[in-house]
Amino acid sequence: MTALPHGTSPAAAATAAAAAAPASTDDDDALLTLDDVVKHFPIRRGVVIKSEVGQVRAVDGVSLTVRRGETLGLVGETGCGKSTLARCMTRLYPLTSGRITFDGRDISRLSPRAMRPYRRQMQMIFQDPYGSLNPHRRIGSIIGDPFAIHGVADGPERKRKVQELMELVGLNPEHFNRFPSDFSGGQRQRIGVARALALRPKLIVCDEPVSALDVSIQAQIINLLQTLQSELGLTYVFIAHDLSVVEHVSDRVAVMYLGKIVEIAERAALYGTPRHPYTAALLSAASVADPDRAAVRQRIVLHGDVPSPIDPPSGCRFHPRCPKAQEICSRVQPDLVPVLADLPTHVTACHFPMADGEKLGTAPVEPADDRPPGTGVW
Amino acid sequence: MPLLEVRDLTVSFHTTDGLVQAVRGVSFDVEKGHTLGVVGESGSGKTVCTQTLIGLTPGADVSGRALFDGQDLLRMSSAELRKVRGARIAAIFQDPLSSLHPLYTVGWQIVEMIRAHRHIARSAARARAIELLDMVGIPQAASRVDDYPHQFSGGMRQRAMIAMALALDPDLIIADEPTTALDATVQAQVIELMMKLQAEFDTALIIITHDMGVIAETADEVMVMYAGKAVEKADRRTLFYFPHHPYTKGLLESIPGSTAAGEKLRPIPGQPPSLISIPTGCAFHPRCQYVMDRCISEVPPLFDIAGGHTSACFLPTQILGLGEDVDRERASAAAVGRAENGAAARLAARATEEIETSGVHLPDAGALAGAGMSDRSRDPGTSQNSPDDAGTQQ
Amino acid sequence: MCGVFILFLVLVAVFADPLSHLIGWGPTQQDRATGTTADGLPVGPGRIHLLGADQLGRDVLVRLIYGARVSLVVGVSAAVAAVLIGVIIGLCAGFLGPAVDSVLARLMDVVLAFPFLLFAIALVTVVGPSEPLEIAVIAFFSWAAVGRIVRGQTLAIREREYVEAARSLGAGNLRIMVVDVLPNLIAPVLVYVTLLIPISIVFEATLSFLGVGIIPPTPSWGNMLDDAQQGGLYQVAWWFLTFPAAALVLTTLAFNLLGDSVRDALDPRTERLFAK
Amino acid sequence: MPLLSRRTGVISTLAILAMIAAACSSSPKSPSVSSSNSGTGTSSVSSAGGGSSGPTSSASSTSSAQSSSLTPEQLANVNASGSPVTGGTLKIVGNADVDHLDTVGGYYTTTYTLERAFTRQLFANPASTDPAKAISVVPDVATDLPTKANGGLSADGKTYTIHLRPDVMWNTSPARPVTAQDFVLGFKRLCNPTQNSVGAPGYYEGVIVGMTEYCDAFAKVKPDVADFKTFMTTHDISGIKAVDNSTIQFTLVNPASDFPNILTLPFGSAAPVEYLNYLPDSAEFRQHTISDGPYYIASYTAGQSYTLKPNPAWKQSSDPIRHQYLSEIDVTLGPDEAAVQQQIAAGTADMEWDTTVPTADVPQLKATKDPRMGIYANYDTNPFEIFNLQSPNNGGALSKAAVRQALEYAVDKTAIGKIYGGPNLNTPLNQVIPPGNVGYKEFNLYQTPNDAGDPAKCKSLLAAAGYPNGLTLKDPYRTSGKHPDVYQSIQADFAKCGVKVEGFPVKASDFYGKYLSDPKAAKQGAWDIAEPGWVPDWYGNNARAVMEPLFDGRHYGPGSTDWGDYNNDTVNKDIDTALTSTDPAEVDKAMHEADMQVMKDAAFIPFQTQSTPLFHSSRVHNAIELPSSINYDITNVWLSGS
Amino acid sequence: MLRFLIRRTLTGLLVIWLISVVVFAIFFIAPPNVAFLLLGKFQASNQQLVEQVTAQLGLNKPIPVQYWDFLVRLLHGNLGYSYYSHEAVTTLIGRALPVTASLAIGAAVIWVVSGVLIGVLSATHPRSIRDRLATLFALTGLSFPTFVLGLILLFFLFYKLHLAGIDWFPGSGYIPLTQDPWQWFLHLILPWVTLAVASMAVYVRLARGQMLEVLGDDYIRTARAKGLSETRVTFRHALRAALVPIVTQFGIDVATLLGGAIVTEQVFGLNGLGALSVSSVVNQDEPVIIAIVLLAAVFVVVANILVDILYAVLDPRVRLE
Repeated sequence: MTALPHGTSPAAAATAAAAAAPASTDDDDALLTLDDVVKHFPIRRGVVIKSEVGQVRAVDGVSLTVRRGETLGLVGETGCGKSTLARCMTRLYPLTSGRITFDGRDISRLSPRAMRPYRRQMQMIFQDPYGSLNPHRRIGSIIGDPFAIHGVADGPERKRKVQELMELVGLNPEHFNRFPSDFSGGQRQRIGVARALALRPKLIVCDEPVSALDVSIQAQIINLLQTLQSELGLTYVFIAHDLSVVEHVSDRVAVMYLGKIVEIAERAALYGTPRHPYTAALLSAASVADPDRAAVRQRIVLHGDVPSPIDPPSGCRFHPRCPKAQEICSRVQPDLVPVLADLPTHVTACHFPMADGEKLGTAPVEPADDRPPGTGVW
Repeated sequence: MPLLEVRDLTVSFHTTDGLVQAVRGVSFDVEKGHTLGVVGESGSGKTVCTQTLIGLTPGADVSGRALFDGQDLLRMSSAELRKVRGARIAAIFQDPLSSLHPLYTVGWQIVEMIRAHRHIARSAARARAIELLDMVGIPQAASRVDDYPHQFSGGMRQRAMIAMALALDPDLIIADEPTTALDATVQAQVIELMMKLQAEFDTALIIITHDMGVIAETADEVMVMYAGKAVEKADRRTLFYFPHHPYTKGLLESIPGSTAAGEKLRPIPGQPPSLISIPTGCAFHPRCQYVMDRCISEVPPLFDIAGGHTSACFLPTQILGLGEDVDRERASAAAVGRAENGAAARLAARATEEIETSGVHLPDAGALAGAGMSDRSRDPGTSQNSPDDAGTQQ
Repeated sequence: MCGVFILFLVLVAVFADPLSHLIGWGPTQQDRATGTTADGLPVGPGRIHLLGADQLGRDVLVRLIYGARVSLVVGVSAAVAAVLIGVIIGLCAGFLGPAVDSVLARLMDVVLAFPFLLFAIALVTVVGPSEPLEIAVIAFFSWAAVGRIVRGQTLAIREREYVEAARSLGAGNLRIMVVDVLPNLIAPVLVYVTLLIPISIVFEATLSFLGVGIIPPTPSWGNMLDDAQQGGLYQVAWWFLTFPAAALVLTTLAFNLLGDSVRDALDPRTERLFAK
Repeated sequence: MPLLSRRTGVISTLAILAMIAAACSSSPKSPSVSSSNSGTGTSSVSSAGGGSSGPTSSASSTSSAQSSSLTPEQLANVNASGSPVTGGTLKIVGNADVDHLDTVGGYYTTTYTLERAFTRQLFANPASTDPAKAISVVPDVATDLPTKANGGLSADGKTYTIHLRPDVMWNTSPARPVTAQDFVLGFKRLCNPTQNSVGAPGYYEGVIVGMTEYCDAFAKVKPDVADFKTFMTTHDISGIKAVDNSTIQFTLVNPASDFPNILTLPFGSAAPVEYLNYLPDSAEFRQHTISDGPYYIASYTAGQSYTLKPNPAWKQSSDPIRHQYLSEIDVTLGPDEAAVQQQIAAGTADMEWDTTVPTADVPQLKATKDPRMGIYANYDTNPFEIFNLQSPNNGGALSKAAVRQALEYAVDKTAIGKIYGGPNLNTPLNQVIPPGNVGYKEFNLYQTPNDAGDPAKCKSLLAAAGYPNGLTLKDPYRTSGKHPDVYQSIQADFAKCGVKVEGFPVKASDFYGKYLSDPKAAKQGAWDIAEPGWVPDWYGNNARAVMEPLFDGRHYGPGSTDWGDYNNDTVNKDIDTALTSTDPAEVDKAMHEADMQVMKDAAFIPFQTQSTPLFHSSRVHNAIELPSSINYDITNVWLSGS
Repeated sequence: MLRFLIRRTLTGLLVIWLISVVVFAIFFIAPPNVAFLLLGKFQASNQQLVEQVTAQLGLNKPIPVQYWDFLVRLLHGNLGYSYYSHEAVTTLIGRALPVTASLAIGAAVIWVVSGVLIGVLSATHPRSIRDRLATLFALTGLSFPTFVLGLILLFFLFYKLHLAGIDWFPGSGYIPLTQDPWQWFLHLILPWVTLAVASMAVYVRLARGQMLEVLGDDYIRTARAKGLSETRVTFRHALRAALVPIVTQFGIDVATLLGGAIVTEQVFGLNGLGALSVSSVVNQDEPVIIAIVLLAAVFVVVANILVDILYAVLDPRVRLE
């Protein structure tokens, strides 16, 4: 009842911002700041005039800051809203509400035209190495797209620049005229990386860049991204559902659950001492390629499935599945606040954050009988 | 006698692009109640290998032997095989949504399975279906039995698949990437359930996956496949801690967060080969750091490393495990192996050159070694061979 | 095989004049002395008229040759026109968002709900037949089917990541439509054109057959068949039915085969272009 | 001065668009129609010798051949051998339904075939194998033909007094006699202002005193049953009087020698008072027809079938021309020409309804002398070329007789004949008036070898007329049946003469409405030449049905059938003579004179007169063709066993 | 569901309304000379009568007014009267409908059953001889214009057989089912085949394509893994799934049958809706044309709604909203 419509109350947000990521606009350190970003997809029904009968609350009040030069990892399970959040960050989706500040400027309401200069500075790398490259175009032209769109370079100059980029990401520049189908998944992802790099952006949002790749190839791309970051001073938002990949690449990690961020911390802190029960459960569920560790670790098995974002649970959205849930959890939505006063960079949204070394039992509640999202007509 | 004894299984397909050699002489055993993990990257032939056993690869040229409980599955008539399928060997597939018929209720599909093999009344079969769904943890099974697959969540669908697989108390379950499509938390649930039920019913299990994590948690024995061949077989711990084959080693070192990996991942360079044009000799040789002359011309047999541990690599059998020291051992052994020959040396030189031209800016040469190579395994139909590729792949 | 036939057909159509000169009869030349019997029945295949004559004593072979011209011109131009309109409208409907889409989709619904043959006859009857009108009518009733399919594909392509990628690079709608969406439509469009050509040829022949198509004495295969069935003439003059029918069927078959192989080559997924 | 025409309800074989053909042929004035309709050979035509209205056939005297002998086909076809048998069901099969079942509107030949069985008129054409007799006028309900001699016709030739047979009965229950009042009602109904009265009043307005006024008044009545009934029961036509129950008197505006002919048309049928309860030819009317003929309509499903049963009220003694041999007549509609032919040939049906023998089948049937086929002269001129004399195109070239005369030489009449089945089915014609019509006399002002045209002569004459470079002529043609073939043939002929014909297809309704009968279109040069046709509504004494409508230029205006706006005082004078003279010879002479004049002026290029091939099963006996319906007279047919 | 029906009905009405506007627009381009056709050449010279008839038919009013009158009448369920037969348009259509329905239903049964069966058999053995034959058959069938096929069937199966003394197939005509079922059947065989072949070919292709696609789906593998017989896999599992798009297509095809029926009815002399529509077009019998065009459009719209409903019935994943 006390929760404001879109999650974090202004006061809490201010606290969080002050603590976790010092105020956005005047902080040189912050490249991208999200303030209470909300993205709802309306569900319309109607006979002639369509009225909105509901919303998919894909992103429901997210605030975070991406610092220059860092890699912010964003993890969460299918349908938690992380990809939507990525598209909000890059303004591919119009925001329902909230504010996005990029490099000191509010870009949250810019028109597509006004957005164009900023597009040069923020790029995306997509998940599907097959879907993200137009199969009917030559890769030279795909990688040259940014130049063409922004009228940066023409003719031989563009070709030279494209070939430089190809070399940079480890592609043979002579393959300029080939089609994407001539390349393997890993190589295509390199093409995607080259395209994203073309205009020397400050920020690259990587949406599950390696999840479609085989393990050995995945490692190649991760290494490439890391090398490029250190060479070119890039800032990454790295989205993945694979916790070990995120752990490997990120400086800080944010965990999302059902349209909200439940925890943000430095990598070591998050993986070492998760404070949110969901984070803990997620970490414990991740498979470990080590038989001995796998044998000894204690897995917190969550029951039930992620509820529908159309009608998310009241209070803390995790409460129906949370082993620690109490009465208050179903009523009051917790704010994203530091757990320990002395560690302001570790924030979590939980009424009962986990203490050091605390072990979670199995869930006390019966498995929720929720229908999965995505079956409705929307 | 093992429950399933597969010998020299070879499967190939004729396609318009040429002969696809999906499985090339694979042998393995599955003991009653045991779990065999089959691991490999896409296109390694692991799925074809197991689906051939139960006759799900129509149009394939198959040879070899697959004794199941003393009967050769590969020689059975289709009617005989049908009696085995489902009843004695059940299967679970990767994507539970697409593996369940979207237009029939979950219950109907389980009932159909039961009634295909047992002459029992529809009502009895339905009762059994509810019981099974309940057993795999579907809440309110009695009402959910009439739901359609799309009304189930991903985890529940896979539970339903498991219920269906268990319906007739089979001797063997083949689980093909059973958790790949699931989220981490759900994956954990499903694996837990499978392990629990396997123990309960004493069922033998073949788990096929590309995820070393799943293997680490489930398998008793592990078989690593590459380009249609089993390159290494061992029990679980041996494979993870004392791998012999450079491919197994590469696989383990590629995993972020694995014990083997330090700050930097050590990926295997290059791309898996196309099953239409498999490299000569050891199929892994173009990507292998320790390639020797004979690797190019000679197919390495499965060498016995130690009790039940076999590996198809010419490297000395005593070189096992991960880590800097072992790497050095492998490198020097390889250097000896290619000492007097030019071919491997030239290959090595080429690889270095490739690294230098394409990776100037990048210290990690290994990551880019394969950059110039074109991968045909994904799109055999559209691949265009470039001179470079021919060169690197020989 | 079918390509050879179509090439042959094109050559025949292009060189109709010299060919008819070679054969010795003009397309509208009435051989009253030897082309018909005293009772006015056409004379069958023989030395004078290789494939026989029609009811006015005109040479069936020569008329077939000129008929190929009409069929190809009408078939190809109607198909191309229909595909052009269909692609443009389908592309706009699929890409420019729900408002544009609902208007254009409704438009396609309306066109598709027309009993088109009846309507075509009505229109031609009212306006008066002519070749351009025929092409226009065929194109008008064909574009919507193409438009609907293009719209569907555009809607799918719109969701592809490479379109998102282009947006994230700052590309505008027009650029995305032209650079990213259109090339994906080339393959299906090529297929539609090859499949629409035989449909248009048959449509043309049907209109001519119903007497609302090409104006006599210009020969078209539909006209010839119409002549053949008048008064049951074909029953005593089989060549009069057989040859134009064979030309028509072989041509549509050749185009269908061509379309089929183009589709197999470019677009393995089969999609219905037409109800009929 | 309207006349009427009819449709020969023939539909082409397998006519895709059979209905198009139907529509075209139903276009008002006749014939020009149906593709497979065709003419018989010269022999039969010459034997016809032209009918005439009077007892003496003046026309026959002018015909080139006097012989009344019939061709073998015709004789064989009648199948009159043996004595009549009573009973049996005559199965008639055809394609389409009648235009109107009501005699006020029925205009198709098919309608006449049917109406012959259940309606009766004052006079009629008898069924006869003698063509001259077949178009002669004999009493039907009337007791005698009125003449001055028997007092039926007044001295001034304007008043006809006609006595009715006493024992002609309606099949009402109880049966009651047909009275003079019933005939008066029949004429009143002709004026009804619904569109169901097709062309009918035209033959009576302007001829019978008071008819025009009656029709004008009727036209203002609201078209519903009650108002019609009130009007017809309270208003009378001054020129038609029921003197008593069995005597009717007509007063004419001017003497009209063809008045008895006009009265043979079904429009002049008697109508029982019950008909006042229905709108003319409404669906209810069609279900409630009342018969005074030998058969009545026992059941009728529109567009599908008729069943006719013998009328118990009918007495042979009352009917000099009809018989009641059959126990039932079934009409089944739907099959097309080819199927009809097949069914009759197979013996599963007996007679055609609205179709004829498919043209393509005629040569073979004729070659084998199949006794079931007969070929009958139509006495028509169909098609022909008409010139738009007002056309401003080509510098008004068509207004010059010399130009038209040149073009007379261009047409290959043999070629057009072939389109209609060759000499079996038609005969080249070189004058306006075809055989069987008053004034017919063969002559040829523009002879060409074998009637095949003489392009060279045409060309030279055209050059002499001042058009050495030829002309370009607009030719609207209808798209159904043989019309396109005729147009193409003409186009080829004229091309040889250096004249370019630009044809354009037009709708049936537009052919006359927008072109031929629209003076504005004519003046603007929307057309130059056209190929309509003409089937007279009756034969014999019929100046009113041929020469007057086609060439009397005094009434030129919208809807006129003097399509080309031909106007010649000589011709007009001849027409007046023919319409009023009571001397058949004078009528004949005047018409021939007019014919000569029109041909001299080359206002018209005649092509041919056609014949129709009919077919019946071998069960059918006494199959006598009626020229008015171009079909066998079902009231004279009898069936042999089985 | 109800909402869906209401919405679809409303949009359907919109489509139908647009079509009626277009039909009227055509007459606006070239108003028919109906009075002339009705009255004949001679009466047409009688201006008074022409005006009278024109007024009776309401043709003297501006087209928009005529359209309005039409709409008003339509709302009273009155489709008007034919200019020619003066029968109610509903009567005319009622008479023609059984013929077209007989033709269409029979043809549809033939083409769906045989088309789908052939398609299924050919898909279960891709690239086999029978698959190739089926494909060839399909393409050939597709290439036969309806009228050509009709004429050829008539020529060989009616005319040539008839000459040979065999009368298996009547050449044309229609015998009502109620009158003589056997004759009804005989008279319709050739028209059915004529109308069915092209569509059958399409269904062979469609069914084959769908089956090939479905047979590659994972759940078919599951069905086989369950140990089901191949017949059951093919028909119970694969065909069931492949049927959904086929049914959708069928709805569209049935709706557009009128086009094919026009030609077939003409070739075989059947007096159905096709023949009625053509004759009224030629006669410019406006009330009949409009009624038929609208009827056809209603049919299309209704068929589309039915298809959507059927789609939802066949596929539980689809919800009608």
